[in-house]
Amino acid sequence: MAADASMARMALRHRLADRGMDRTLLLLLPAVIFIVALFIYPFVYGLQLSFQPQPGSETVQRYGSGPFADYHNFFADSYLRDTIWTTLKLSLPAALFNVIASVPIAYRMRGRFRGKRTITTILVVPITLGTVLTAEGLLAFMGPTGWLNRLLMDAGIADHPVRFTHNYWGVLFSLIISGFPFAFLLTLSYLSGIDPTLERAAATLGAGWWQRFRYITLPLLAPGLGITFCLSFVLAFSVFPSAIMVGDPAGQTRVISIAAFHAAFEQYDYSMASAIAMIMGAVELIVIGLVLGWRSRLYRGATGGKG
Amino acid sequence: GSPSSGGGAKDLSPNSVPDNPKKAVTLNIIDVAGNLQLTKGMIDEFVKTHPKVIKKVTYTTATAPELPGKIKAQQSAGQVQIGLVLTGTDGLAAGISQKLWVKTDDYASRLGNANYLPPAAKMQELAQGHGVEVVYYPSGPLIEYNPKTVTKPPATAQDLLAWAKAHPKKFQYARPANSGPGRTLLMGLPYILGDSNPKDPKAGWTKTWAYLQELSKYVDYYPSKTSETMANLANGSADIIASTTGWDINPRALGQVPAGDKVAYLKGMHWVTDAQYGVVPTGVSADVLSADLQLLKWMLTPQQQAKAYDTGYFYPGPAVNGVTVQMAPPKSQQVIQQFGRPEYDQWIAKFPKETSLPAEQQVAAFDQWDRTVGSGKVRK
Amino acid sequence: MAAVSGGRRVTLRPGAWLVWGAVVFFMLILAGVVGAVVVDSFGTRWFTGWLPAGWTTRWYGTTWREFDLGGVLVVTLEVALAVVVVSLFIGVPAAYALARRTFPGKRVLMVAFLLPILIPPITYGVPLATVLYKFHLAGKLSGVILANLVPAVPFVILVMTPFIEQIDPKIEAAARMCGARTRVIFTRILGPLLLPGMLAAAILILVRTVGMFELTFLTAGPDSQTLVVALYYSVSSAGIRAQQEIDAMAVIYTMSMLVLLVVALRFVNPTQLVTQIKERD
Amino acid sequence: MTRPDTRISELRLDKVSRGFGGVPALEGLDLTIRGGEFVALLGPSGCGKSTALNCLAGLLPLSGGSIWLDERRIDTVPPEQRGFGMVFQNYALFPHMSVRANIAFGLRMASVAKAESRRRVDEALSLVQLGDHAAKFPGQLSGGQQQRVAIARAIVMEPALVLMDEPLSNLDAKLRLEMRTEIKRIHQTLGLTTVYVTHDQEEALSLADRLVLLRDGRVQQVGTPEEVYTEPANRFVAGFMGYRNEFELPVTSGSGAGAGKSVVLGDLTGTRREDLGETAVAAIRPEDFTVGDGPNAMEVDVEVVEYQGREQAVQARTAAGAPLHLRAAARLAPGDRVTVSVPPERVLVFAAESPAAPAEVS
Amino acid sequence: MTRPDTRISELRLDKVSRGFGGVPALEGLDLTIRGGEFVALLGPSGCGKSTALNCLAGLLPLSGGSIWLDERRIDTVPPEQRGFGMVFQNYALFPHMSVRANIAFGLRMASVAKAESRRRVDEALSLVQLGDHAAKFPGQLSGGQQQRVAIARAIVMEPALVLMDEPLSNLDAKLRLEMRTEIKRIHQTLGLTTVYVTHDQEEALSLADRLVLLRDGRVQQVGTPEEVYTEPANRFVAGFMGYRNEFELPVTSGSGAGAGKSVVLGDLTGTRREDLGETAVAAIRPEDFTVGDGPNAMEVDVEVVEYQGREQAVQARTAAGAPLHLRAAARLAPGDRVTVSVPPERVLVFAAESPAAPAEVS
Ligand SMILES: Nc1ncnc2c1ncn2[C@@H]1O[C@H](COP(=O)(O)OP(=O)(O)OP(=O)(O)O)[C@@H](O)[C@H]1O
Ligand SMILES: Nc1ncnc2c1ncn2[C@@H]1O[C@H](COP(=O)(O)OP(=O)(O)OP(=O)(O)O)[C@@H](O)[C@H]1O
Ligand SMILES: NCCCCNCCCN
Ligand SMILES: [Mg+2]
Ligand SMILES: [Mg+2]
Repeated sequence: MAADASMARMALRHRLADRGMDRTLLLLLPAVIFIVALFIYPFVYGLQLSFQPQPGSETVQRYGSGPFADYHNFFADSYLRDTIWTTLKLSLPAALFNVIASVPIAYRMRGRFRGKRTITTILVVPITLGTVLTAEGLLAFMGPTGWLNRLLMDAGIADHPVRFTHNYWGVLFSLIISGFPFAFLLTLSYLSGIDPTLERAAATLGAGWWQRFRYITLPLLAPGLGITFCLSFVLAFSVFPSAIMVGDPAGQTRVISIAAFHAAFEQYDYSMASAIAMIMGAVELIVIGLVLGWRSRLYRGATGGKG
Repeated sequence: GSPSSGGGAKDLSPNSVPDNPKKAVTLNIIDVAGNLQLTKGMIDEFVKTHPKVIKKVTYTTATAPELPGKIKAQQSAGQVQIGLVLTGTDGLAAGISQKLWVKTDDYASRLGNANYLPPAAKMQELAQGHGVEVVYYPSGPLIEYNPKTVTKPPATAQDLLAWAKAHPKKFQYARPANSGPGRTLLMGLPYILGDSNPKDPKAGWTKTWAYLQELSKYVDYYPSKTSETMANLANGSADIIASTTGWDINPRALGQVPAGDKVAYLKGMHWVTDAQYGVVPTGVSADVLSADLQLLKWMLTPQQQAKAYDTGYFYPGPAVNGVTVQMAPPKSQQVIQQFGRPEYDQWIAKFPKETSLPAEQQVAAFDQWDRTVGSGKVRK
Repeated sequence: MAAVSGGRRVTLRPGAWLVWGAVVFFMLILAGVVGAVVVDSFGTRWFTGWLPAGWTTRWYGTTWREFDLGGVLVVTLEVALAVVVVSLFIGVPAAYALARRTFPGKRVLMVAFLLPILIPPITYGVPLATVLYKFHLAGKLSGVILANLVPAVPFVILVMTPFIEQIDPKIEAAARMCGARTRVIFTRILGPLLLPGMLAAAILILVRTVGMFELTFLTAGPDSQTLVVALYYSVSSAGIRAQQEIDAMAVIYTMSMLVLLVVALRFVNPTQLVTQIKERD
Repeated sequence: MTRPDTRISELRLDKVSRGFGGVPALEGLDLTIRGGEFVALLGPSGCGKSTALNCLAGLLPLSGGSIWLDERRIDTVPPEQRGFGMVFQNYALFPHMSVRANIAFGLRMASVAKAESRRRVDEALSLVQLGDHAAKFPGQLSGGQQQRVAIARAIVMEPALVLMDEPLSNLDAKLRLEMRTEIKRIHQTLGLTTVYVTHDQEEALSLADRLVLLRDGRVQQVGTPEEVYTEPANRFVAGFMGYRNEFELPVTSGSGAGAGKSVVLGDLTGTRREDLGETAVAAIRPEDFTVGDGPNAMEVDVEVVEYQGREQAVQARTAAGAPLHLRAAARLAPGDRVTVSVPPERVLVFAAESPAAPAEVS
Repeated sequence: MTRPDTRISELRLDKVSRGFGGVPALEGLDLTIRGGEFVALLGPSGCGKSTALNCLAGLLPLSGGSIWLDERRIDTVPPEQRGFGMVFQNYALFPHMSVRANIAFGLRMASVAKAESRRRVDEALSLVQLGDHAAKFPGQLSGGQQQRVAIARAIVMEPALVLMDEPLSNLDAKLRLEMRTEIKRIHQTLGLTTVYVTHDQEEALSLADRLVLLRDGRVQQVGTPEEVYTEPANRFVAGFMGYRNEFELPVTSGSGAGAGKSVVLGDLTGTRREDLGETAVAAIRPEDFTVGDGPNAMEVDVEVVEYQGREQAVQARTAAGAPLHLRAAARLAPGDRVTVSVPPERVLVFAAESPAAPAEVS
């Protein structure tokens, strides 16, 4: 009997193992407990708050107090709805640029050469700047009386100051300055895991540097790049301080977090703010879902060589 | 978001609050208005002279918008750690509407009679009994200009518009929601332009909105903080900006703006006054509340109020009667002597004083400004 | 692969010129941006012209005193290091399980791990703070650390998963055959192999934590403010503040992060990995 | 080296199976290994040898069956608790550790004292002749050197059971011989039970107490080297054990179950190994032919001659046109016509339908 | 398959050297390879064989010397422009590509038409017997299967020069024999010039036109298989080529430069291969001994007997106590005392100071 029971347990174990469930999954436990304890409850709270429009708020005046009134309001009001597009217009190019630009630079940084560590450090330094210094620096450096405009005017390239700040470009620059090192650091690290022997093998098969990159390195790097893009995108999508400080927060760079901030902290309409935040999350989730869906179709596994 | 049904914040009844704390308290003060610049001296002196009431203060600074969330979190958890909040009208109003503050009026007898200046007394009414005004100033709207480029400053609103048209991008004010001078201009214009109801931004500000939209055509952009307009004035990107008494004196004293820059007012000027308050979150212990009350009372004595002259930050500053510059600390006197403007006393006496809009109308005005002026800006 | 062909001659192809050109351009812009702030923070006043009218260090003194930056820096450092260490401890094992196994419900779990990164803290910050206050964790260092862990742990998981996928499981198998238990595999085998990834994740979390305003603000007590709260305050509070003071504070902020970064990079080179040993000269 | 305290008395594999995505790589492997025995797994590439080792080691969960160690079921015990040692086919060295650290790793895991560990590592290093390379990293070693590190890493632990997956495949003949002797010596002095995968017949024959022949994940024959070599169970085993020449011919006499061992196929007389049908297959090793007249004599035309030192590998063709491989000490040249012969007891006759050594390994 | 259009007429290595961190791995390699030639590099593990191949392929920059292809200097040409094919010792398969895509990679790089490419890949696949595994990824293959993919990937390109680094090390005897034949066939039909690294003497002897013996990065001997096998240049080569028995003895007669080939050392008569000093070393292959009386007869005690199929590998000890390896067809058992003999022409005598095969490979 006992043997039978233990046999059944074993069989179950075999079946579970076949489906990938074994003791390794215990490693997920701390993270799961942590997330459940400290995130799920607050998140659910925020979620349900978004379905309870604030009495007396504009939403309620216009669309009643149904559970979706705040969402309705958001999508009905172009002033709010357009922030999605405004934000995507900033965050997608910024994230794409950061990821795409870091690949060739990281690619060049492989192998050993003098000054490599210094260049790496310098390239990574901007992540320490913080939004404030970046914004103040952009305003001071690229502002109408900043060094850059002075240079342009002294050099006769421009006859009056060029506007680099307080518009779309200002925010994009700041997203690049703060986002590039981030993407670069990740890309560089992911790249370092790829066995250089594979490229050598490709070289003996007649692949030039571009082909080696295109067919060997890039596909092996792609899963990492997918994640890098997602994280860069999320950072850029939630752009807030720089959209205000170096952007045009009432117009071109009225991003979605400004709308959320406005709802929460200027109108004190927390349920509207929650709804906007949920919409933010949903938009990001869609973009990330697309990327991760694509990623799941890629090869993911050891890139250390020997098959 | 914030839990609405926290309920942890125990309401004290006035009887349960002792005159003196049973034990000297540690008071955590949070400043969301830059108020400590004016009142820190008062508080420190209180602590020094009343060790049995407050054994130690900690200061935290923050911005007003995020404050209610933090207070609510503490209140919902029944763990209120903030003993006193120093705030402007924004934080005050947010807290009132969300029922965060102790009703100080219940303790009026302990606070004594504050003997406020008349316009300050009006500002105290905004607190609806849930806070104590500690400093006051008449604010603006004023225009500040660079005399090198603006030889004859506009004297009327129409002059200003014409000047802006003639000098595109050279007039500037910051987004009202983020800027004292910006919002003072917004709230002052209905008086200057003679709008039908200066207290009703939605229905009564027809002229103001039309004026601002017209003006907007010649405005380059709206900075998100006042100091940027100041910097632009200093570096020549702007020649006229919106200002207030404090924003005129203090930045010149700090060297942010050339000392020689001048101010002017527009015809039909009404002061739109401003004030800052001390408020107490509900849920604090009886001892802390007791200490708060003693402290607030102390801060409203004329000797302490004189410290509010500061370096012109909130010029003049004191909220109560009988405080003169001569009572202020010497450093204060010296700065006001050097960067103050004698005409201010005249102007303050001369022009009518109006309280700023109640919070709800302010929010509505800001929202309308954002939608119709800020974002409606024609791109050039 | 200049290294392969360039045994004796160092040649740069157009592609290389382009890349290095872009790098230099980026660095110049960066120097301008940083330089402008640094110069201003040391200037007496700088209305117009290439340089300020005079030089001073007074702004550093005033901000330092006003915000008690000494204490704030210590807190910032403590919070940042604690968050980095704890999030790695929780996140890396989880990333391992996600990288090595496919199991039912994995997708749901992935989304659950993604959400804290996606959803702005506006939504969950206050209820989170309430929970922490309830358990008497907030209002002090522990609360700030726990709150900051909420986005940090998922971040580690997301960054580390591809790294772990890159490592050949055979190497782990070999370690197991030598009698290494899971813990040892993490510390002695995966740890060193994942070092570049963990370093990258650590740096990024450090940066995000030090820069995380909302959650820190909501859960901090008077003795547990971090630099960013002071910095945001100095930037966006009501009131008048000398621009140079803000710049000085921004420089202090950056310098402290820079010190952490450089220290980190001294100890571990992000480009170093196993395979680099194979990069024969 | 000291004898490890734990010895195995018996290791039993009971219908061990393992598939990959539904395709079986190992099917119902039944095998009992006695303590101290040296078992070699043999079989064509892809037949499941590494899979079997990995299952034994606990690195691959079984999809069926069980493994018993001294009557304790161990197939669910995690690998690090089984206390086995393994040499991986691809070495799987720790890339971030020096050679010395790689070898010392297991000792460190077992908390062996510093000095003792040092001594044992030094011993292992000199055993695999890598003393000079102790400080190098795996990436700086040649293929053979890496392989030797892998051997040293497993052996230094003196585990009760050692699993070796083609441990000598990248070594030169001379070194291989030396290492082989060492492995044998260690096996004998320490009494380590060993399961050894090799593609080298000679290695298998000389090292192992028993051979296990696998094909497509199924056992074909288990036996002592001599049994497998001289009495292959079927045509596949014969082919694999070097009976390179196969002649499919009709059975002339001696077929049938009750008949004696001797069987005649056309003009070949051989020894029957199975029940036969109408036609049968005669399998002969190249080295069993002798040049010159004798039993089963036939005339062949020499086609290709390969130099192989003392001997030549010769490819010839019979009068009937069938290719024939033989080894010859005499100097032959392409075009020569010679008579070769082979004793009937060296002509093994299998049923034709018995599976041939697979032409296509699957 | 079609013949590639570019044929090599001569590849010349001129003092090619390569070191790692100051330690030389290859020193002054001079070698001229004729078009179509099959050259095998032999030598103990770590002697620099892979290094030499990598230098030839252009994967390792030289630290000295030059490489000339038909009078064009190519050592600075990047590997992808040399048009050489290479089978890596550790395969270096692309982990993210299927077996088919791995093999097709080079053709894709050369922009070979789809259909043609498909055909050639199919051919290569069946050559290495992996038709059934075309859709698998390297991580799903057994060791030997991976190795075969590596071979197919290089060979499908029909490159003018193929470099193979132990391409058959993980294959079983039967398959190795088949693959060996295939490699030989491809080499001959396409006239591919081949440089081949192997540790398998038999493979080297049977495949190569010429052998290059390396030791510690230096060439020891270059010659045809027969030359190297029968006339090893020194004691090291002899040891490496299977002269396992070495007896160091005083020279009794026949030393000196002018003397004839015959030399007597104690009671052994042998053939001199070098100028000798006072003492010399006699090297004898195990298989050159015969059991029974004859020239150079000696009595030995059998100590260890290894079963090796038709023959036995026997370890014995001479009366003088020296160990002696021999192979015997007769059945011997440990403890037997037998007389063995060896013809003098199979006893090669080298100077004692001539370097022995290294005990410690460095
Ligand atoms: N990157 C490196 N750094 C340092 N030493 C190295 C490096 N690569 C190889 N070596 C050393 O160079 C020598 C020659 O190595 P190589 O790989 O050419 O040997 P090999 O003849 O191919 O040996 P095997 O038959 O074992 O593969 C070895 O001693 C090896 O340790
Ligand atoms: N992860 C995997 N996924 C799918 N098939 C696999 C996987 N691993 C191994 N196989 C298949 O299982 C079979 C047995 O593989 P195994 O590695 O055991 O062979 P082997 O006998 O060790 O061969 P070799 O001598 O070539 O190393 C092979 O056909 C192989 O292709
Ligand atoms: N994700 C938004 C970051 C918001 C930072 N808030 C600072 C507010 C200062 N008023
Ligand atoms: Mg295998
Ligand atoms: Mg090698």
